[in-house]
Amino acid sequence: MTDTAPATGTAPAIELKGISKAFGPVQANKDISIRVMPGTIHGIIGENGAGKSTLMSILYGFYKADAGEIFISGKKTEIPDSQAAISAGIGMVFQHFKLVENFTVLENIILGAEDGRLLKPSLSKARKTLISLSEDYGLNVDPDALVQDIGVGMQQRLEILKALYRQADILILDEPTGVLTPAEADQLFRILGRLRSEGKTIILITHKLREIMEITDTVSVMRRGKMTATVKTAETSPPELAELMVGRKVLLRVNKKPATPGDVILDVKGLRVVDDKGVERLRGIDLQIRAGEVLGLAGVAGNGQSELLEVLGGYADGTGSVTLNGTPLDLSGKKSDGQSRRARGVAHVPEDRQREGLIMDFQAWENNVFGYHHDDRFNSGLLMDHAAIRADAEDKMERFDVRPPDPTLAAKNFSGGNQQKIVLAREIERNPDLLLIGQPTRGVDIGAIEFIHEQIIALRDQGKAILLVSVELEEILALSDRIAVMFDGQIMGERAADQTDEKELGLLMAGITDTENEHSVAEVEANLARAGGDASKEV
Amino acid sequence: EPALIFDLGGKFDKSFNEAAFNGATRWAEETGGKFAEIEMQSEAQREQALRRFAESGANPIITMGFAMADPLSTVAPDYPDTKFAVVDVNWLDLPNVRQVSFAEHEGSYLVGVMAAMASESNTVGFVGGMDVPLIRHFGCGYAQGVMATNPDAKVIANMTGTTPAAWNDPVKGSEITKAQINQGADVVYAAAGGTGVGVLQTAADEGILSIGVDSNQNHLHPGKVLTSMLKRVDVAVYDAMMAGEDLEVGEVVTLGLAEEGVGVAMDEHNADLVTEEMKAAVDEARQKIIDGEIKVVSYYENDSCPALDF
Amino acid sequence: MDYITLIQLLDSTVRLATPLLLACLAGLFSERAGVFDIGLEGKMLAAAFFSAAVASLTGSVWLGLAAGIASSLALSAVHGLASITFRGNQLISGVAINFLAAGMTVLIAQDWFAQGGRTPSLFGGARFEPITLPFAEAVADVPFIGPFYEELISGHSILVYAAFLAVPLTWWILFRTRFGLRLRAVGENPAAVDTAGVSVVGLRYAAVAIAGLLCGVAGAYLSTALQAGFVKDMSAGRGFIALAALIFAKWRPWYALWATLLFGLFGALETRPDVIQSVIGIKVQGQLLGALPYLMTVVILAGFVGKAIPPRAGGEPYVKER
Amino acid sequence: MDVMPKWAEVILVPLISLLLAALLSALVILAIGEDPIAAVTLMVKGALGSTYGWGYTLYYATNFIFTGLAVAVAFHARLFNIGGEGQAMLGGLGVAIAALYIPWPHWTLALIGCGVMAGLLGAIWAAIPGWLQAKRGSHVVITTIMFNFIAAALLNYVLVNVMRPPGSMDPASARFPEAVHLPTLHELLAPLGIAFSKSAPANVSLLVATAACIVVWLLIWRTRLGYEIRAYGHSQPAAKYAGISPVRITMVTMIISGALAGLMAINNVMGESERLVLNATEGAGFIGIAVALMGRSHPVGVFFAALLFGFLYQGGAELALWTSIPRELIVVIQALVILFTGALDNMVRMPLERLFLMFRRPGPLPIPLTASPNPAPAAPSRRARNEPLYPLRKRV
Ligand SMILES: Nc1ncnc2c1ncn2[C@@H]1O[C@H](COP(=O)(O)OP(=O)(O)OP(=O)(O)O)[C@@H](O)[C@H]1O
Ligand SMILES: Nc1ncnc2c1ncn2[C@@H]1O[C@H](COP(=O)(O)OP(=O)(O)OP(=O)(O)O)[C@@H](O)[C@H]1O
Ligand SMILES: [Mg+2]
Ligand SMILES: [Mg+2]
Repeated sequence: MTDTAPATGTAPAIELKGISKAFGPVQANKDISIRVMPGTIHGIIGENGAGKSTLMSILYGFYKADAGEIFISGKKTEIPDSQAAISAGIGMVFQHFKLVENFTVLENIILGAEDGRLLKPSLSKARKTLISLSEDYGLNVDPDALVQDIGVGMQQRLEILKALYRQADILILDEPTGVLTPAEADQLFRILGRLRSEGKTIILITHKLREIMEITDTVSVMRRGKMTATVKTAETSPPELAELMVGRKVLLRVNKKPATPGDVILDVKGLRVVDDKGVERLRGIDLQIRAGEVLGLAGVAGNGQSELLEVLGGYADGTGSVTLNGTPLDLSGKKSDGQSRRARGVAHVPEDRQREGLIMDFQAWENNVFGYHHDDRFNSGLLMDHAAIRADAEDKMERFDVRPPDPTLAAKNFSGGNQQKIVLAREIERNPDLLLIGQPTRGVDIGAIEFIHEQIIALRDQGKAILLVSVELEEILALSDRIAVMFDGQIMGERAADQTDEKELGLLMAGITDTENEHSVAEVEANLARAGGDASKEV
Repeated sequence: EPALIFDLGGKFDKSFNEAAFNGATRWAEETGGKFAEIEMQSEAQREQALRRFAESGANPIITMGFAMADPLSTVAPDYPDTKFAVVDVNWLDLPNVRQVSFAEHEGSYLVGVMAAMASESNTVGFVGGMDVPLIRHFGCGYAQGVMATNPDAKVIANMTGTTPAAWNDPVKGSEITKAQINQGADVVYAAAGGTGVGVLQTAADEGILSIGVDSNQNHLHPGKVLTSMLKRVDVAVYDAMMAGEDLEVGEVVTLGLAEEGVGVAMDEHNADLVTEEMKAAVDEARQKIIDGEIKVVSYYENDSCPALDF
Repeated sequence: MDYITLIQLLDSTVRLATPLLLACLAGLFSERAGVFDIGLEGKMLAAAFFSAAVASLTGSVWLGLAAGIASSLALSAVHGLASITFRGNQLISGVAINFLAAGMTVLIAQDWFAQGGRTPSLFGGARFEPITLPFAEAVADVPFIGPFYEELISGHSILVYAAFLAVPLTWWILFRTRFGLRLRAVGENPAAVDTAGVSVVGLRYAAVAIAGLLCGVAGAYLSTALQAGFVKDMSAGRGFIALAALIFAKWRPWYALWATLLFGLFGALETRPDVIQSVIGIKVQGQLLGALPYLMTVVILAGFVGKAIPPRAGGEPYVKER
Repeated sequence: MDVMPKWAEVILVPLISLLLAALLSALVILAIGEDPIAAVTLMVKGALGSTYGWGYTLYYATNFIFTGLAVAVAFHARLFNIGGEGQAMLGGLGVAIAALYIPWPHWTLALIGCGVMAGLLGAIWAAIPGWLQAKRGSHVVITTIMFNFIAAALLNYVLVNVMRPPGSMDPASARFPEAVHLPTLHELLAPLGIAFSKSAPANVSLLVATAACIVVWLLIWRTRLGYEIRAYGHSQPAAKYAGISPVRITMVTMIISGALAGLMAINNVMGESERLVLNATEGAGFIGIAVALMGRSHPVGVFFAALLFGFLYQGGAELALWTSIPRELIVVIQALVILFTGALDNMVRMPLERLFLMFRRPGPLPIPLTASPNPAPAAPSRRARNEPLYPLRKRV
C-alpha cells in the first residue's frame, strides 16, 4: 500500500488494521487495512455492496467488527458504539440519513448531545452554535423547520452540522451527493475544502469519479469486501479507477446516435396539480414528447418533477389536458390509476425504487410483474401462473444482467444498482409507447450506470418516447435530446441538448430565464434556496 | 361417587355455584365421601363433562344452571342407569333426571318488602349482572315486593353489561351503585355475581343498605347488609348427594317459600337492621304467598314484568 | 338534568377515567418509544391482584401499591425481554402477558387465600381512602362552585390526583426533557438515536418500565381505591379501552386525558339511563344502553378524529444486522 | 439464504420453544402442589389418546382455524382485525336465522345456506370498520374492539328479546331442526369403517375449515387479489404506484377476514350446540389472534397453531375433570406457550443460529453484485441458484 502521508512523521488520523466483518454468511469486509492522514480528503470507491458502508459503519461504532484494530491519531481505540466514536472525534453522515423526521432541525442537532437534563438550555445553546456554524461554513438551515418538511439537501447539511456540533475532527460522508443537485454538490465540496483547510480529516464514499478527481487527496478502491488499491488522486485517472473498481474497462461516456423524432406521443397542455395540503405543485405545464426522443427534465428536487411523473403515471390527480397517441388520458377519477396507465402503454420507473418501484420483501420474480400482475401472460384462469412469471423473470434478469441472477432472492437483498435493473427490466420490456423514468442511476455504481444508460438509449432508438427526470445534470445532458427545466411548478425553458450547458441549465433551475446576462452567485443561491426550501416532497 | 358440574361462573362465584359447592362440601364432611367436580370453561364442555362423568360411573351427577338443560336432554337418554339432577331447570321430560328449580321471584319479593320498609327515601335499587332473563326474573320479583309494600316507591334497575365480563366487574357495580345512590336509592339489591362484591362494598362505604343474593352474604359487611335472598342450592345439592343412588328422578321439584328453598337471611349480622315490623311484614307476605293470596308474577310467564320495565 | 346531577356524572366520569388514563399514559410511554403494548390489561390485572393481596396481608395499602407496581414491572420486564432483547413480536408478547396475568392472579390468589381467586376484603389502612381537600366542607354550600369543589374536585383517592398530575408530568417529560426527546426519537427512528451514541435498548427498557409503573398504579387503584379487594378478571377489558383511547389521542398526553375522560363519561352515562332519558327524551332500551359507549366512540372517531399516525418505528424491533 | 436449514427453522425452533414452555408450566404445576408429569400425561391422553379426545381437540381447533385465518388474512394487508369475536357472534346470528327460518331439505344445502349467512353477517361486521378505516381513517384496531362490544349487545338483545322461545329461561334460540344437523366425524367416518367417538362434537366443519386453509393459501399466494393484498401490506406507496386501490384492498380484505370469522359459526353454533347461545364464541376470536401470530399468518402455520390450542383446550378440560387443578392453570400454560413459541422464539433461534454458523465458516462474497469481468456468465447463475449466499429469511 502506498504511504500517502503528506509529511512523514505525523501519525495517521485514522488507521484501520485487518478489519473483518461478516453478516451471517456474508463476508462484507475482509482483512481491510487503510490509513488516512490528517487534513486530507480520502475517497473510497467501489461497486454496490463492496463493503464501503460497512467499513465506515464499523469505524463509527455502528457495527462491531469481527476482527481488526482501529487507531485514531496513532492511538489504539476501542469503538464499541457510536458514543465512543463521537468521543474520538468521529462524525458520520450515513448514506441513508439518520434523522428523526418529525423533529425540528434543532432537536435533531442536540439529540444525544444535549447539555443537561432539560431541553431548553440545550436548544438555545444549539441555536447559537448552529447560527455561527451556519455562518462559518455557509451551511444554511432553518433551525425550526421539521425535517420531514425540508429537502434532502438541507437534510444533508443538517447531518454535517450534527457532526460539527459534536466537534468532529474526522468526518465520514457516505455517498453524500447521491441526492444532491450539482449546485448543492458544489456547495458541499466548498465546505469540505474549507474543513480540510482547517485540518479536519474527511473520508468520502462516492460512485462519482468526477468528484473523486475533483476533491480527494487519496483514494481507496474496494471490491467484494476487500481493499484492492489505494492511490494518490493526482497519480490516477478516472478510467483507471473505473477499471480497478469494476475489474474491466468501463465506458464513461454515453454513445448515442442523433435522434430521429417521429410523431407526437405525449402532449401535455396546462397541467395543474394541487397536493393534499392545498399547495399548487404544478402550475400549468406544457410539453410534448415525440417518438424516438428523450426529453430530459432538469430541476432542483421538489420543483414539481415528481408530481409530473405521478400524474402521468396515474397515481395523482390533476387538471388540464394530456393526450397519449392523440387520445386523452384521464387525469382524475376512475381511469387514472397505475393499471389503466399501463394498459395505455405508459411505463414508469419511479424515482424511489425502494419505496415505490419494488416491494422490498417480495422476491425478484414477484417484483417482476409488479403493476403488470393482471396481464394475461402471467395468469391462467383465476390463479397467477407462477411458472410463467418465474420464467419471464429469469429471462429478464439474464438479459439485464442482474446480479445475482436469482429470481427467488428478495428485492431487499439486491444492491441498489441491481434493484434498479429489476425495475428497468420490468418497465422497458413491456415495450411501452412512453417511458417515464425518474432518477435512473441514483446511488448506482458506474458499472451499472453504463448499462442503464445503454438501455435507455436503446429504447429511444426503438422509437419510444422517454421522459427522463434526474437531478444529475450530467446525466440529463448525456441522455437527452431536448431538455426542459422546471422551477416552482413551471417549465422555465426548453433547450436542445447539444445547444446548452450546465451553466445555462443551472440558471434556469434557479428560475432565472434571461440566461444571456451575468448573474451574481448570491442571486442564484437566493433563488435556489427558495426552490429548495419548499422541496418537501422529494425523497 | 357423585359428581358436581358447576356453571361458567365457577365454584367461587360467591353466590349460585358457591352455594352448590358448599352443599357438596357439607355432604363430604359429614359422610366422609368424595365427589368429582368440574368448572365449565366453555359451552362445548357441558356435554363433555356429562358424558365423561357418566362413563366414569359417577352417580348421581348434579349439574348447575339452565344452560345444562339442552346438553342434558341429549346426554341423559344415553345413560339410562345414571341419575342426574339439574338445578334451575324445570321444563325437561327425562325419566332419569331430577329437575330442581327455585322460585327466586318469591324470595326476591320478600327482600323487596324489606327494602321498601328500610328505605327512607322511597327509592331502592337493583343491580343485575349480565342482562339475561334469569336476572330479570330476580329483579321482577323484587320490584313487585317493593311496590306492594310502598306503591309510591321507585325502583331503579341497572344491568352491568351484555357480556360474561358483567359478572366480574365490581368497579362497574360500584359505579352503578353510586349512580343509584345519587338518584336517591338507599337500599340496593345485587344479583350480579362477582360484580355484586363491588355493589355491597360501595353500599357499605356510602352508608346505605344492600341486599345479597343466593348465599348468605350478610357477614360481608356486618350491620350494612340488610339481608340476603337465599336460594338454597346448597340444600338441593346436599340432599341429592345424601340420596345418592336412591335419588328420585323423573320429577320436577320447585322449591319455593313453602319448601324453604328460597328465603331471607336473618342472622346476627343484620339483627340490628331488621325491625319487628319488618319481620312481621315478611312473615305475613311469606304466608300469603304460600297460601296463594299473593301471586308473585314470574318474569318468565310472559317475558315481562308488571312492576318493572327492563 | 340539573347541576348537581351533572356534577355527579362528572364525578363518576373522573373515577372511571382514572384507571384508563393511567393505562393510557403507560401505553403512551411504551409506544412513543416504539414498543407496542397490548399487555396493558394484563399488567393492570396483575397489579390489582398483588396490591390487594399484599395490602391484605400487611394491612398497609402503600406496601400493596409497591407490590402492585413491582408485579406490573415484572411483566414489563418480560415484555422487554421478548420485544427488545430478543426482538420478538410485540403483539404476541402482549397477548401472552394478558393470558399470563389472567391465569396467574387466580392461581396465586387461590393458593394464598383459598377464596376462589379473590382476596379478602380490605379495610382500614389497607385501602386508599378518599381525600377531602381543604375547605371542601366549608364551601360545600356555596352555590355553583361549592358542589363543584366539594363533589367533583375533592373526595377522590390520592391515586386519582396522581393520575391527573401524571398528564402534565408526562407532557413535560416527553417534550421538555432530554430523556423525553430521546424517548420520542427512539420510537420514530431508533437508528438516529443509535448513531447519536445513545442506547436504543436502554431507552426502550426505560419506557417499558415506566409503562409498568403506571399500569401498576392503575391496577392498585382498581383493587385498593375503587374496590376493597381483588376479584378475578376485574380489569374487565379496561386495558383495551385504554389502548383505544391511546390511538384516539394520537399518542399525545393531553389528548389522552380528554380521550379517557370521554370514555369515562360514556361509562358514567351508561349507569345513568335517567339522565340520558331526560336529555334525549326517550327511554333507551337496555342493551342499546350497554352498547352506547362503543357506538359513540365509533361515531366520534369516524366523524371528528382524522387519521392517527403511530410512532414510525412502532411495533418493529430494532434490528441492525440481519 | 438462511443461516439455518429449513428443518431447523420450521421444526427445531418451535419444538425447543414448546419444551421451554412445558418446562415452565411444569414448574407452575409443582408450585401449586400438583404432579406435573401426571398432569401432562392426563392432558395428552385426554386430548390425543382416544378418538373421543381427538374429537374435542379437533372441534376446538376448527374454531381457531377460522378465527386464526381471519386475523391472518387481515394481517397480510397490515390490518389488525381484533374484531374476530364480534364477527363470529354475528356469524352465529346468521346461522341461527338461516337454520331456524328456512326449511332446509338436507344438511348439505343447509351447510351452504347457513355458511353463506354466517360469512355474510361476519363480513358486514368487518366491512363497517374496514370502510371507516379506508374512508375516514378511523383506526381499525379501535373500531373492531368497539364492534366486539356492540356485537355482544346486539346478540344479547336478539337472544333475550327476539329469538328466545317464549318462557324459556335460557337466553338462547330454539334448537335447530333435525334437517340442519351436521354430520359429526363419527357419522362421516362410519361408512368408511373407521370407528370414531360418537359423542365428540367435531363435525364436517373441520373439513370446511381445512378447505378454508387451502382456499386462503391459494388466495394469498396464488391469486392477483392476494398478490395485491400482500403488496399493499408491505408498502402502501408502492401499491399506489402499481395502481392498487387502498380503499378496495382495505374493504375486500376486511370483508374476507370477517367472513372467515363469521364462518366459525358453522362449527360451534350449527355443528355443536345446534342452537344459538349467548356465549357461543367464548373468546375464540381472541385466541385467533394468538393463533395467527403464532402461525406467522400462513394457513399451514395457522392450522397447526389451531391444533395446538385445540389440544390445550381439550387437555385442559380433562385436567379440570379429573384433578382439582384450577382451570386457570390452563390459561397460564396457554400464556407460556404463546410467550415462548411466539414472542421469545428468538431466544431459541439466536443461539441455534450461532451454532449452525460455527459449522459453516463464512466465505468471501462469491457473487459480484454488479458487472463482472466476464459479461456473459451463464454458469454462475446456475450455481447461485443452488447455493445462494444472501440473507433471505422472510420476516413476518
Ligand atoms: N446490516 C446488514 N446485515 C446483513 N448484511 C449486510 C448488512 N449491511 C450490509 N450487508 C452486506 O454486506 C455487504 C456490503 O454492504 P455495504 O453496505 O457495506 O456495501 P457498499 O459498498 O456500501 O455498497 P453501496 O455502494 O451499495 O452503498 C452487502 O453485500 C450486504 O450483503
Ligand atoms: N440489513 C441488511 N440485510 C441484508 N442486506 C443488506 C442490509 N442492508 C443492506 N444490505 C445489502 O447491502 C448491499 C448494499 O446496501 P446499501 O444499503 O449500502 O445499498 P443500497 O442503498 O441498497 O444501494 P445503493 O447504494 O446503490 O443505493 C445491498 O445488497 C443491500 O441489499
Ligand atoms: Mg453503501
Ligand atoms: Mg448504496
